[in-house]
Parts: sequence; C-alpha cells; structure tokens
Amino acid sequence: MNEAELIEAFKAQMREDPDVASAVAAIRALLEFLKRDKGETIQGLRVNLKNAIETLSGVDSSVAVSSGGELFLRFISLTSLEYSDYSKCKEIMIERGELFLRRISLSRNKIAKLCHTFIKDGARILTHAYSRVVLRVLKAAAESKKRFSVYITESQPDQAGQKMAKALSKLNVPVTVILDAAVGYIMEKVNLVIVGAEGVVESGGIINKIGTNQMAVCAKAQNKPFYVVAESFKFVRLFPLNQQDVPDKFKYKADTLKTNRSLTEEHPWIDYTSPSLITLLFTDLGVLTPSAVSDELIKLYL
Amino acid sequence: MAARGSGRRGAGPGGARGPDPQEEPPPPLQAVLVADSFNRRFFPVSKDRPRVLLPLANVAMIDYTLEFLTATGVEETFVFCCWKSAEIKEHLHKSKWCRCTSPNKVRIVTSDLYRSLGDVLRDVDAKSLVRSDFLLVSGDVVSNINISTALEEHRMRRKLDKNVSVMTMIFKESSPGHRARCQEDDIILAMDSTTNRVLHYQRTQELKRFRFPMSLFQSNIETVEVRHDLLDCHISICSPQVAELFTDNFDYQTRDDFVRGLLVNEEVLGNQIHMHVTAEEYGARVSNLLMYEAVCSDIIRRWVYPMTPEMNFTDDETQSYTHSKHNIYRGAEVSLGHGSVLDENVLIGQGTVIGSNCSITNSVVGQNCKIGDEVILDGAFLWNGVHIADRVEIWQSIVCDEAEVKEKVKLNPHCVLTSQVVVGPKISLPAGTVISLHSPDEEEEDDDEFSDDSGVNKEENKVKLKGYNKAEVGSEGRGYLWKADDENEADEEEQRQSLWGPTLNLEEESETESDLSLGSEQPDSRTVSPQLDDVKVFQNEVLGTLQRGEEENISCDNLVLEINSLKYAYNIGLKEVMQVLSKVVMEFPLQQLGTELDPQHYCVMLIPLLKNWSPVFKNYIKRASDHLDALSAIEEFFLEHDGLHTSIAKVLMTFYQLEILAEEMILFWFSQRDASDKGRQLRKNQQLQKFIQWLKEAEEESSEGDQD
Amino acid sequence: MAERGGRSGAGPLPSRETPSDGQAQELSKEEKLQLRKEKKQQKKKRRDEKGQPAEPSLPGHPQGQPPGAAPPMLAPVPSEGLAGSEKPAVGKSKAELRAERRAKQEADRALKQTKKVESTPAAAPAKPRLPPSEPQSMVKRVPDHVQVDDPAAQRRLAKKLERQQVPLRPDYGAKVNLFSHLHQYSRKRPLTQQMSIPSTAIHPAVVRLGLQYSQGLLNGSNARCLALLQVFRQVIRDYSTPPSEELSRDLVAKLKPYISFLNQCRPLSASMGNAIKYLKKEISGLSSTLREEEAKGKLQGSIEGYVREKIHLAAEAISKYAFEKISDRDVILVYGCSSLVNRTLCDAYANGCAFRVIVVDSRPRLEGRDTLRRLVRKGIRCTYVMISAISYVLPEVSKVLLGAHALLANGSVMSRVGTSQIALVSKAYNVPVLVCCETYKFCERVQTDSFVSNELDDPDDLIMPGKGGAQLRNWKENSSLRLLNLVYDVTPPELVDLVITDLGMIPCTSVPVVLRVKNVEQ
Amino acid sequence: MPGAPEKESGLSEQIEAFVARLKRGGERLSSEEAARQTVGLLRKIIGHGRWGNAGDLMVLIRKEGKRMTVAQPSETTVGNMVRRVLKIIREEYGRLRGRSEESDQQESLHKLLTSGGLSEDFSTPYPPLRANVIEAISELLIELEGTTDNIAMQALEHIHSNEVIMTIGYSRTVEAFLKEAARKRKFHVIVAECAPFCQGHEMAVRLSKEEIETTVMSDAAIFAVMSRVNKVIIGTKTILANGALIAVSGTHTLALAAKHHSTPLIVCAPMFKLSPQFPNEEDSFYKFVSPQEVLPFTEGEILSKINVHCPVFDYVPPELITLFISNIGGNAPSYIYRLMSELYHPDDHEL
Repeated sequence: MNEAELIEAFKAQMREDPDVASAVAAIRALLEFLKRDKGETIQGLRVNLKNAIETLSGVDSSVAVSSGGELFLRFISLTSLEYSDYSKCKEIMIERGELFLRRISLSRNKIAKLCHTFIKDGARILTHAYSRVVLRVLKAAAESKKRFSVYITESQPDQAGQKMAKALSKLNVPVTVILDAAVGYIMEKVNLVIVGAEGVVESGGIINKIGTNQMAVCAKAQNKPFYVVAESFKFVRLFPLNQQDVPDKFKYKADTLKTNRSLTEEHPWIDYTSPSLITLLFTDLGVLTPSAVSDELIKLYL
Repeated sequence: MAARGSGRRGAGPGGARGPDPQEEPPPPLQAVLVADSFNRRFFPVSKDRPRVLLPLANVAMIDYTLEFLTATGVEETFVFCCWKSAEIKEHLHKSKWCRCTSPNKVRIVTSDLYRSLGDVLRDVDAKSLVRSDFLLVSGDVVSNINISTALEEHRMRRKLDKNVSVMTMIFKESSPGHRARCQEDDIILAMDSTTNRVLHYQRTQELKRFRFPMSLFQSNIETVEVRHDLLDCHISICSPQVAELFTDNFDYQTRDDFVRGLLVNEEVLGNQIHMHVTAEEYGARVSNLLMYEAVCSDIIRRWVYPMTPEMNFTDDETQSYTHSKHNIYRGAEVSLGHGSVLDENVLIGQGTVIGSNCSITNSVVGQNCKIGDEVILDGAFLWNGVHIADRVEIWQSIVCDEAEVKEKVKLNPHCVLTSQVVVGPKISLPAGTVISLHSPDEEEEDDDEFSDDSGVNKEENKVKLKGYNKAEVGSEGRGYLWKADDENEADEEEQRQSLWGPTLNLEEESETESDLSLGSEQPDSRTVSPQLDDVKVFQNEVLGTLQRGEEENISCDNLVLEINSLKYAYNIGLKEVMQVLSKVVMEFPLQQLGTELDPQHYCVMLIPLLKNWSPVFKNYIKRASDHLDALSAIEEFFLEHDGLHTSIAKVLMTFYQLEILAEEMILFWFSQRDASDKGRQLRKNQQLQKFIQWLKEAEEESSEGDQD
Repeated sequence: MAERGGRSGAGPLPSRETPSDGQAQELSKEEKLQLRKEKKQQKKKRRDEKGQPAEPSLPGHPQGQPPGAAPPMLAPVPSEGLAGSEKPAVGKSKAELRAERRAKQEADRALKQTKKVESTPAAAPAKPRLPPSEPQSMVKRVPDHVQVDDPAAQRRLAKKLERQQVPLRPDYGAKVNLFSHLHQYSRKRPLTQQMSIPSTAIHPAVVRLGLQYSQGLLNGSNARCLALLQVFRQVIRDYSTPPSEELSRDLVAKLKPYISFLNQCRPLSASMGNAIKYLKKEISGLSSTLREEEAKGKLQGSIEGYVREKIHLAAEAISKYAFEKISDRDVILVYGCSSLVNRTLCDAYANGCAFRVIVVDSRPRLEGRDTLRRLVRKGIRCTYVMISAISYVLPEVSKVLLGAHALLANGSVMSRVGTSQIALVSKAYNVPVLVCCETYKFCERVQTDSFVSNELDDPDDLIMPGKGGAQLRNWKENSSLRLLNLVYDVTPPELVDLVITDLGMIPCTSVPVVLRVKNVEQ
Repeated sequence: MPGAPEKESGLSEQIEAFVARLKRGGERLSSEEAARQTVGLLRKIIGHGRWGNAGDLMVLIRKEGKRMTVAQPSETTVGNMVRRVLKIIREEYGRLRGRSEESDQQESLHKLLTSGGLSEDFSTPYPPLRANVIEAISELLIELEGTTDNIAMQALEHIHSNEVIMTIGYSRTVEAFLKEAARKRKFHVIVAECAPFCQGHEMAVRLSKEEIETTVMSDAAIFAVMSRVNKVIIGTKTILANGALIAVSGTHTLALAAKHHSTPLIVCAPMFKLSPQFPNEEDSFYKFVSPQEVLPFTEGEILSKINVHCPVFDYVPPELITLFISNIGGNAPSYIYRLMSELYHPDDHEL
C-alpha cells in the first residue's frame, strides 16, 4: 500500500463520516495499511508504519493525527511483545485493532454520560469553536430535561463557532455567538466553561483551537470552572513549556508549512493551555484531574 | 373510682418518700392516635378524603404523626378511626408502618360509634388497651419533638407523689402573632413554674378579658406564672388513669373538657395536670386551613427537620425529592418549560409537567399535575393530578385531587376547589370561594359524622341546586358553590369560617354561629362551669317558665328567649341547660299532680307537652353531645322513678318522631357498656329493646336507600 | 517579692475579687486614695530593686502578660493593689508621705507635658497650609487602653484617673496572649460599683451614659457619638464657670475626667474621639471676651451643627450616593447592624428599588437580627444566615454593603469583627464590596492588623445560652482555656472596592486625601 | 441453613433501624461509627443472604447499599464502605478465577490497547467466595479501628513547638492529632467555635483538659486572627474525587483566609472519607437543618416573611488545601485521584 492509497484511505474516512475524529481516521487508515502490509518482520512493519504516519501528518498536521499514530505504534509494539510468531501476531493485531476502534467509537457517549451531570438546570455555559465532543455532551444534557443557554466564540479565522451554534440551535438550546474578543466580557455571566481538545499533553494541559488559552485565563481570573472534554486517544506524549515550545508543525496548517514562507506573519491555529488553568478533564477513562493524565500516559509508555 | 382512691392515698406519704433507685425498666411506650377530629372543619374537603389523609407537602398528615411517634420511641400505636375508617385502614396497610420491620407496631381500631375523643378514651379504658403511661395525639399533629425528657419528668412526678399527676401536656414557646399559632387553640394558662403544674387553663378565642379564680393567687404556691406565649402542640402524655377518668365522667367529650374538669374540681379528684414546654422543637396541629397553610410552609422551610420532603421518611419511592437552594424540592422526572422560575419554597411532585414562563413561589404541587404556560402560583397548594390551563393565577388557595382550572381563571386568596371540580374558563373566583362536587344540602343524607348544622331550612334547598350554576363555576365548570344563598347568611359565614380559621371574619359572631363553626371544640370557648346551686336555681326558674308557658300557652320562641336569658343570668353551660330542660320536662307531669302515677297515665300527660315544646328542644339539641346529654338526663329520670320504666320506650319514641332525638344517638346511648347496673336492667326492659330493634332496622333500610 | 509570689500563686479569681470589692464598698474615697499612694510607693520601691527593662517579661507579674506560657490568672490592677497593701497601710512616716507627694507632683508635671503633645494634633489644623500628617501627629502618644501590658503606662493611667477621681476598672478573666495589651472588662462588674454615688467628680448624665456603654445598651459608633454629644450639651448647660476661672480653660479641664471615665467604661470609638477633639477645639477657640451665657449658647450651637451636618446630613448624602449603585433585582448582602447601611437600604426601597437583602450575622452579638427586623418591617425581602454560611449564599449575591467603625489613614477599614472576612470571601466570588462611612469617622491612625489597637468584650458572651453552654460555663477554672471576644477587625484596602462617603464615592486608599482636604477647610 | 428466615428478618430490621437513624439526621453518629456499622451490616448480609455467585451478591449489596446511601446523602462514608465491599468482592472473585492483581485495575489507555475480552462476567459460582469475602471484610473492619491512631501518630512530623494552630469545630481525628503532638511539644490552639452548633466549645474544652493552651473565638474573628497563625489543621466530612472537601460550614472561609496569608492548611481525614464523587451534585452534599438553630421560633411573625438557611457543610475547592494526612500517610490534593482508583472500582462509582 503506497502513500497515495494511504492518503486516499485517510481522506475517505474523513469524507464518509464527517463526525469522525481525525485521530480515529488516521488509526483506521493505518490499520488498513497494516492489513495490506507485505512485510515479514516486526521491525519492517514498524519502519513502514513510521513512514505512513509521516505522510498522514503531512496531510493533516493536527496533534490528533500524530497522537493517533503514536498510539497505534505503541499498540503494535505492545502486541508484538506478547507473541513471537509474526503472522500470528499480525492477525491478533488486526483483531485487536478492530476491537480498539470499536471501543473508542463508544468513548464520546461515555464522556457525555460523565459530563452532563456537571451541567445544572439553568446553567449558562461558555464554549469555544466547534467540538464534536462538547456538542455530544450538551446534547446529553438537553435530553435530560435540563434548561441551559450557551455562549459560543465565533472563533476566527474559520468561524467554527457559527457551525457549532447551528448544531446547537437544532437541539433548540438558546445559543449566542460572541466575538473572540468578548470572552473577558461574558465571563462573569457564565457558570462554567467547556471546551474540547485536539490533544492532551503529558502535563495535563491541552492543545486546542487558538483562543482556548485566553478563555482559560479569564475563567481562572473569575474563578469559573474550566472543563475539558476529550477522548483518551487524544493523549499525546508531549510536554510543551509554553506557546513557543509547541512544535510549529502543530501550530500551522500542513499546506502553510509546505510553502516555506517565514511563519512570523502566519496566524497559529492552536495554542497551549497549562494544566493549572484546567479544573477537570472528562475522558472515556473517567473524570481526571490534570495530574492524572500523565499517570495514564506513563502507564502506557513506560 | 380507682383513680380517685389512688390519688388521695398518694397525696400524703408518697411525696415524702422519694423513688427507690432500682426500678424495673419502664414498659414499652404506647400511643393513642385519634385519626378523627369529630368535627367537620374540613368539609367539604374531608367529604372525599378523611382529614388525616389530607396531604401536607404531598404526604398524608397521619404519616407525619406516626413518624413523630416512631422517632420519639413509641413502640405500639393504637389508631382509632371513625369517619371513612376504611380508607385510613387501607392507607396504613400500604404504608411502611404496617411492615413487619417497623419498630412501631400500629394497631387499628375502628368503630362508627365514636363521637368524640371522650368515647375513644372510654373505649381504650373498656378494652384496657394501655398498660402504662401513653401518648395521646390526634392524627393531624406534625411534630419533631423528642418527648423523652418530658416523659422522664412525668414518670418521675408520678413516682414521687403517687400518681397525683395524671397528664403532662406539651407546649411550644412561640410569641403571639406567630403564624403557626392557631387562634382557635390560643390559650392562656397559669402554671406553677417550680413544679410545672398547670393551675388554670383557658381558651382566649373571642374573649376580651380573662378571669382567673382568686384561689389561684391565694393558694400557697408562691411561683405562679401566667403565660400566653405558648402554642398547644396537642400532644399529651397520659397515665392510664386518664382513660378511667373519662369513663367516670361521661360528660368529658374533649381533652379540654377533661383538663378544665380536672382543674376545676381538682381538690375533689385530687389529680393534677403538668406541662412541658419545649423551645427548640416543632409541634403544631392542623386544625383548620390556615394552619394547613402555615404548617405546610413550615415543613417546606424545614422547621420540622428531620421530617423534610427530601428525607422521604415514608420510604415511598414516588416521594423522593431533590432539595436545592431556596428550598426548591423537585420530584423525579419533573419537567419545566423554558423561562419558568421556581422562586423559593416550592415543592413539585413526581411526574409533574410545567409549561413555560410560569412563576411559582411558596407553593406545593402534587404528583402528575399538568400546568400550562404563564401560570402564576403563589401560596397555592395543588394536590395530585391537578390540571391548570394557561394564564391561570392562583393565590393562597387549595386545589384538591384531579380538579381542573381552565385558562385565564383567577383564584383569589382562600379559595378551595375540592376534588374533580372544574372551573373556568375566564372567571375570577372571589376570595374565600369554596366549590365542591357535593352540593351543600346533600349532607343530611350521607351524614355518618353526626354534627351540628342539621337541616337549616333544607326544604327550600332541596328544590333548587340540581345542575351547576354557570355564573359561579364558569361556562365549562362542574361543582356547587358552597355558599348558601341569601336567606341563610349565617350558614355561609360558618362554612368559610370552619374551613379557613377564624382570622377571616372575626366580627360579631352570634352564639349559634360560633357553635356551628367550632364544632366539638365549642364548649371550651365558654368559661368555667358554674357552681351547683346556680344550676338548682336555674332549674326552678326553668320549671316556672314552662309552667307559665303551659298556663298562658306562650309561644315556644318566647320560651326559648326566656330560657336563654335565664341561662345567661345564671351563666349556665349549654350542657347543663340540656340536662335541666329535659329533667324539668320529664318531671313536669309529676309536678302537676301527685308524685306517683302509673306509666300509661304518665305518658298521656307527657306526650302532648313534648309535642308543644318540641321547638324548644330542637333549639337546644343540636350537637351530638347535646343528644347524649338529653338522653342521659332522661335515663337519670327513669332511674329515679322505677315505676315508670315501662314508659321509657314510648317517651323515646315520641322524641324520635318529633325529630328531637336522632336514631343514631339513641342507639349509641343504648349501646353504652359502661352504664350502672340499674341502667343495664333499665335497658333490659323489653319495650325499649323492641323500640331499639325497630330503630336498627329502620336505619339499615335507610342506609340501603343511600346506596342507590 | 514575697508578697508578689503570694499573689501570683493565689487561687481562682473570685476568691481574690471578693475582698477587693468588699473594700471598695466600705473604704471611703480618701482611704482609697491613701491606699493607691501606698501601692505606687511599693511599686516604685520594687522598680528600684530590679531594672525597668526586665520587668514586663517577668512571669506572673501583676500586669504585663509575659510571652509564651501564660500564668493561670491575671491579677486585676486595683484589687491586687488593695489586696497587697493593706497591712503596711497602717504605719507610715511623714517623710515617706512627703516623698510621695513630691513624686506625685513630678509625675503630674510629666503628664502635663505629654498632654500638651497630645493636644497638638487637634491644634495643628489651626495652622494654615499645614497638612495634618506632619511630625506632630506622628509622635502622638499611644492611647493607654492599648498598652495594658506596659506597667509604666498603666501607672500613668492610674495616676491620671485618681487625680480626676475616676475609679480604675479591673480587668476580668484571663486574656489571650496576643491581646494582653488590651483591657478586658466584665459586664457584670460595671465601673459604678466602685463609685460613691452621687459622685462629686462626675456629672450624673455622664455616669448614666458610661453605664449604657459598658452594659452594651448603646452600640454602633453613630449612636454612641450622638449620645455623647447629647450628654455634653447637658453638661455644658449645667456648667457654670467658677469665680476667677476662664471658661475656655476650666470647661476643658472639667470635661477631661468625664472623658477618661467614659474611656474606662468602654474605649472611645473613633467617631467619639473626633467629636471630642472638635468640641475641645471649639471651647479653646472661644474668645475670652464672651459672656458665659453667650459662650455656652455658642457651644450648644456648634454641637448641634456638628450633629446635623456631620451625622444626619452625611447619612442623607450617603444614602443618595448609594442609591445610584443599587439597582433592581440586586441581591445585597449586609453584615451585622449598621445604622447607616440600614437607612440606605430603607431609602432605596422607599424609592421603589426592587432588591433582596441577605442579612449575615455572627455570634455572640447577633446584631443582624435587629437589622432583619427593621428591614422586614419596611417590607424588604430578606434572607438570614450565619457568617459561617456566607460561602453558601454568596454565589447569588450581586453586591456587598458594609458599614464601618472608622476609616484609617492607610485606607484600611476598621469595623465590626467579621467584616474583613466577608470582604475576603466576596472577593473570592468576585462580588463587589462597598463600604459606607461618614467622613467624621476618618482618623489619622494607621493600622495594618486587627491586633494592635482593638477592643475585647466580655468573654462570658461567648458562652452559649441554654443547654448548649454547658462546656464553657466554668472556663475560668480551666487554666489553659481562654475565651476571645474581639470587637473590631481591620479590612485591608485591597479587599474593598469603594467607599461611599458624604463627599461622594472614593477608593479607600484616598482616605488621607479626604483628611487633608477636611483639615484644610476647617 | 437452619433458622435462616428469622435471621434474615432480624437482619432486615437492623438495616431498617440503621436507615431510619440516618434519615433522622443520624443523631450525632460519627463517620467512623457509620462506616463500621455499614460494613458490619454488609458482612451480615453476605453471611446470611441468599446468593449463588459473585454477580447476584454484588446486585444484592448494591440494592441494600443504595438504600442506606440515599437515606442520608451527606453521610458519604456509608456509600464509600459499600463500594469498598464491592471492590473486595471483585478482587476475591478475581483471585478465585486465578487472575493476577493488576490485570483487574480500572480501565486505562493501556488496557484499552492490550486487553482482549470485553467486560468480564461474575456468573461462575465459587463456594469458598463467601468465606473469603467475609474474611476480607473483617480485615477492613480492623483497618477502620486503627485509622485515628495512625493519623495521630504522624502528628509530630507536622507540629513544631511554640506554634499557633487554628482549627474549626470539633473533629475526633484532629483532637487525637493535637493531643498526640501535645505529649511532646508546647503549642497554642485557636478554635473557631463554629456557630450555630458551637462544636468548637467542646473541642476547646477537651483540648484544654490536656493542658494544651486553647483559645475559643467566634467564627467572625477567623480572618482577623489568621495573620498570627502558623498552621491550620482541620478535619472534614468527606474528601471528593478531585481533592475538594465537604467540611463543616465555615471551613471555606477558613481556607480562604489561610490562603490569603499563605498559611498551610492541613486536613486530617481517614481513608474511608474518600468518596469517588465529584462536586457536581453539591446540592445533595449540603445538608440543611431546621432554621431553629439560627433563628429561634420565638422570633414570631417575621419568620413567615423571611428565609433562613442553615447549611451544615461547606464545599472547599482543592486549590485551597495544602496537604491531606490520612491513615496511610500524607498526600497532596492532586494525588487523591490515585488513592480513589486504588480504593474503588470505577464501575461502582454510582451505585
């Protein structure tokens, strides 16, 4: 399976199911790749997969993809440890891979179930940009006869907020779109903040659409709870100290990176929010305090 | 008798000799719960549901009472029911109290013959149900008092001076003007603050000034305290003697009769009553709708903690609530429309659906109610399954089960819609409206609970009131307005009054009216019973009057006037009037011509007299007790004149035919076990037996008549 | 020494009190004075024996709570004085007496000095163009009632009092180390017990007032100040200048004992301090040419004026300003009972502002109930909670409105204890905190914590009434148990958003500005 | 077994009584007692109850456990103990199945990737299970006995001589802790009385009996005095999953004051107070007693016009807490989540 096919597979995934997280799409694609892989040894497989992941992140430079890729690699190596015989090992991998995919497909509902109890009747919620998980959570809350209203930042440059607003008004939840600049203004009105995340880093902080950080800071200043909802496959082995420290490949779109213009006048697409600003993370592994995240990652990678 | 004996004996040495420390452990605490109020304050509401089952914050009153008893350590409770006993039984059997695991064994005793607390206690005594000190409460008491200390004191007192103290009444400190202080039960009492002994006890209602007997202050008690800051919790710790005393004195109808009786001739009986005052805990009795309102909101405001809605002490899963800020309680799957605000002190039952933009404050909403949009509820008490259409306003009113209020209806304060009533659309009920499916005049038929307002001009009522008056209940309304039309103004007054306590119209109340409104509590509002000699004089006076009446045949009304004036002149209680009157009348023939004459002759003489004076009797014989008084008086007479035994049947017959005495009462009187042996053999007399037999049959067929 | 040892070792307080009280009754005033002299004498002797500096730290010394482990009981000043020095009181040589007299005179002179210094700040504003916060007010003497632990100061106080024929009030019960520099009186033993009534020295009206203070019948700095001025008016009315005396001098001198008497009953509030300062200035400002009647009339007038503009009009102005800040559907949290805040709320409500009030209250005073009753009577919707429950109610609160006892020059607010706490929690829930305070309560003092200058109320108040109080009832027997009943606390400026004064709304950091302006305009 | 029925009826009566007691606000029932009683009852249930395999046993425990828990939501220890027992059952069952320990830990990324089968079933009956479980529970009971002492033991590591320590209300654990320290060191304790119940008074008296220099003050003075305090040591009702507290009302103020003066705040709490719940359902944790406590009934007519609240507990967010001292040592609030996952199985978090 060559790059073109791989990319095609990846794109296909995204196309046929718009609701799928890019990480999941990547993993699916990789699984596909694994099935078709002709290699004879684990090592060979690893090398090929590495390249494959490279190519994928070439297509979509988001944290999610790389985290998904890493996860998959880790998964391969873990399984390979258990079984020596390659072919046996491979089918186990494929079987488990499917299982894994099935598991994480449930994760959003799990999160919704955990999180919607935190939304009280009559709550005013502030959220940022477009996040499928947040949407799912709010849906769950609305279904459980809770009355709440939502403020959404329109989130320049791609106006993802508008999309979210539409989705919410379909659930006939009263929703207001506000300027990105109005976060500080609106904060004293709201009861809690919920955002999604592209990636959850080791420190327990998150990497998400630009503007999240400022929202978190405002929330802290006004002592409002700042909740993050993210599936566990978004956990990524990365420890940014500050915004500078976040690798450029995540900050900018893949195509902008290709056109090797100086990035100084480019707008970054994501920012880093430090764990101290986060109240709780809701994942399919349960409700975690930021410090619990690294615990999970350590368990997985060490 | 026993009581008196022991009372005297104990007075002397008992006090000196302290209690020996090693006593056998106190026997398991028992309680007597009277699940009937023996009045019809809650009519027409209690026509559909017995009073003790009316929901307070969606839980039946009696459950609160039972929870109170259980929490305070009662291990056996006797529930006495009369009116709608079947329903109460059923309720209790369903409740957790009758589970095998319940620490408080509940035994239900029912009889349709109970007409007052007195009867119940007499029965307790007859059946000898209580073994030792017991708690006496009525089924509408809400309280979280822990009586253990009071009980301790009580037992100690009884041990110290041999059973002189028969009863400890429990009061709660609450300054006058407190909402939970029911004006009717408002009392002023004098106590000995060292021994907590009650010296004088008096109801303050519509009394401008209070009289205290001089003896109070002349007595050697140095620390007399006169208190008006007490709220009667209607909880009392009684010794078995109490029951005996009730048996001994047949005229005791209510606890207040008892208390007053005991206090007045204390030196005779040698019994004392003590009191226990609690400051922290809560205790109140739902004696009218105002109290209903007050107690309800006190429960919501958690004054009765731990008996709060979300605690769900009845273990009834449909009664589970979540409590949140501002005392908002929500049952399971309650759904609120957008923009609806629950302001404060609101309880909403399971499965209720509330539309959008409603505002609800200080209200209780039952289970499975449907409430439309833009509804305003303030101080509203909706029971289960009520339907409220859009834009309805309800202020301080009660809407009973399955009632329906159509759109744009406005209920002004103190309205009552009993179950399944429908009102509206687009009308505004004036304050104090009472609407029921039972028309006010159908009472006389389905009148198990015998009581006062018997047939005030029922004839003309009979004619009208078939079909509902649209003007009153709205175009789609169903239900009769419980407000009789102009010619009996009093009746209406009484109706509203009896439901919502007196605060509504405290203006002039004629004697009869307050009788009506106060039901069986009525005698209390009169002052201490007069000295005997007074009665004697009064009797002679009455005799004189009647004689003159006979000679110059004065109209009965005038006679009544005369007698009334005499009554006031000598300050005689209605009870005494009753007895005296009947006595005089019975003796009249003997007065006329020589003492001894044979039964037939006597009857011949008597019956026409009765016929003439029947209006007089009618005027006085109103309430259940009056009948009994009359009967007892008659019985007394016949006991004195053995010669005339045979004619008793005839006499009673005439009374019955003249509709002076009601058959139930005669039967009841007859069925009293605890008459003296002479009385028994009097009852043996076969004409009487026959007569009673005949009555019984008559009653049966009449009741059959009711069914269809 | 020996005698001291005996004293410190003495049993529980009552046993020690009774003799002293007994004497208080039977001894005539002269005798008392006599005894006092004795006491001082001995003290002096003792001081000579051992160096001044060592003294305060000596364990079990009558005054001066030593740091670290406290001795079981503090011996109240006069009682021990009496208890200690009866026997030697009998025999006494003339020489000694003379020596004493001399010593006394010296002391008086010294005192006069200090008095002068003290009175300078009052005079200072008279000098034009000079801001008040200049050197003099810095060297201002520390008031006696905050240096109970300094025996020297105490002796000075005692001396002063006795000269003014004002009895010294005994301290009561054991004090918390941290507050050993403050007085702690018992309500059950008011000052007047040790006074012969009618007292020649003190005007009956003042005595009554003093009692009202010490019994806590008069609370709130406004009320206390008003009462004080009323009494002074009466005093002035009844005053007549003795021959060969000048009113402006003599009257001031006459007032002094009254003031120190009141101070004994309960330490003066800042408001009273300012009022007195003002009055003194007025008196001393009187031109000697005036006839007595005119002078008295003038004083009466100026007092009335002070009351009118500084208190009544000020309150009016403040409630006007505050009204701008109260809007419909507000939920306003108030604490304790501040006459000013109450008035403000009632006015706002009368002007048709629909708001809710949450009344916060605290043991032992429970003044909040008073507020509650007043507001409810006006028809305002109220909620009532204890101070421990504020973090439960605060989320719904939109503004916090607090009264003040005094505003200090460094911008901190001195007010009923608990106020600072409420300000703190409100900040945590970012609810704005507003303080209402008339400008006449501003004072030059600076203070950073609630310890240095504060007031201790009767510790017995902490005992729970009713059956709950069992545990604490006999706390005096328990040597290692102390009860702390603090009266005021100091709210740091950063916790207060704004102060509403009769001059408008100001940040509390600009208190000194106001002070300067005031002083200039005077 | 013989006599099972009446045993059961007796048992159900005991449970009934326990539930009733909880409902009536658990008259001065200490958390430790509550815990012990709960475990005791559960052990009885396991002993006498009818159940075939771990599955039905857990169902049974859940059912009874739920009843006890809802009876008094604020008394979280009951729920915690039920969860502990469930966890024990799982472990014992696992052991019988011959599954090694760590493979039955709560779900993690790792498990997500590696483990083969989906959720396990508890249907296979193992006769020795009953005995094992009961034994394990008895151990748990023993553990409960010791908790307070274990905490007190650490006292000297945290209190040095001559410091001023503030605490609030009454807590057995803190009392033991301070007394232990007092045996070696001299220090001054300031107790906030904690109106309206003033448990603080009791605390103060008990401490002063041990010759500890103690000062009682009203709650209003907390902030005023805080600037001189070196440490704040408090007990708590419950520790939540995020390291927050549900403690007697006034604690939040205390914690804020401590934060403001950056005074360390130490919480002494045995492990059984750890509850895997999160503060979303605060309202159910708050417990409200009769307004009587705050404003007496005798206040008269105004009562009907006003609202009086008397919450018993406060919510104290984790960032205000410096350290937890439990019977297994000291922990930072951020580490609580881990202890949770060791104590309880995630599937049992809601019963």
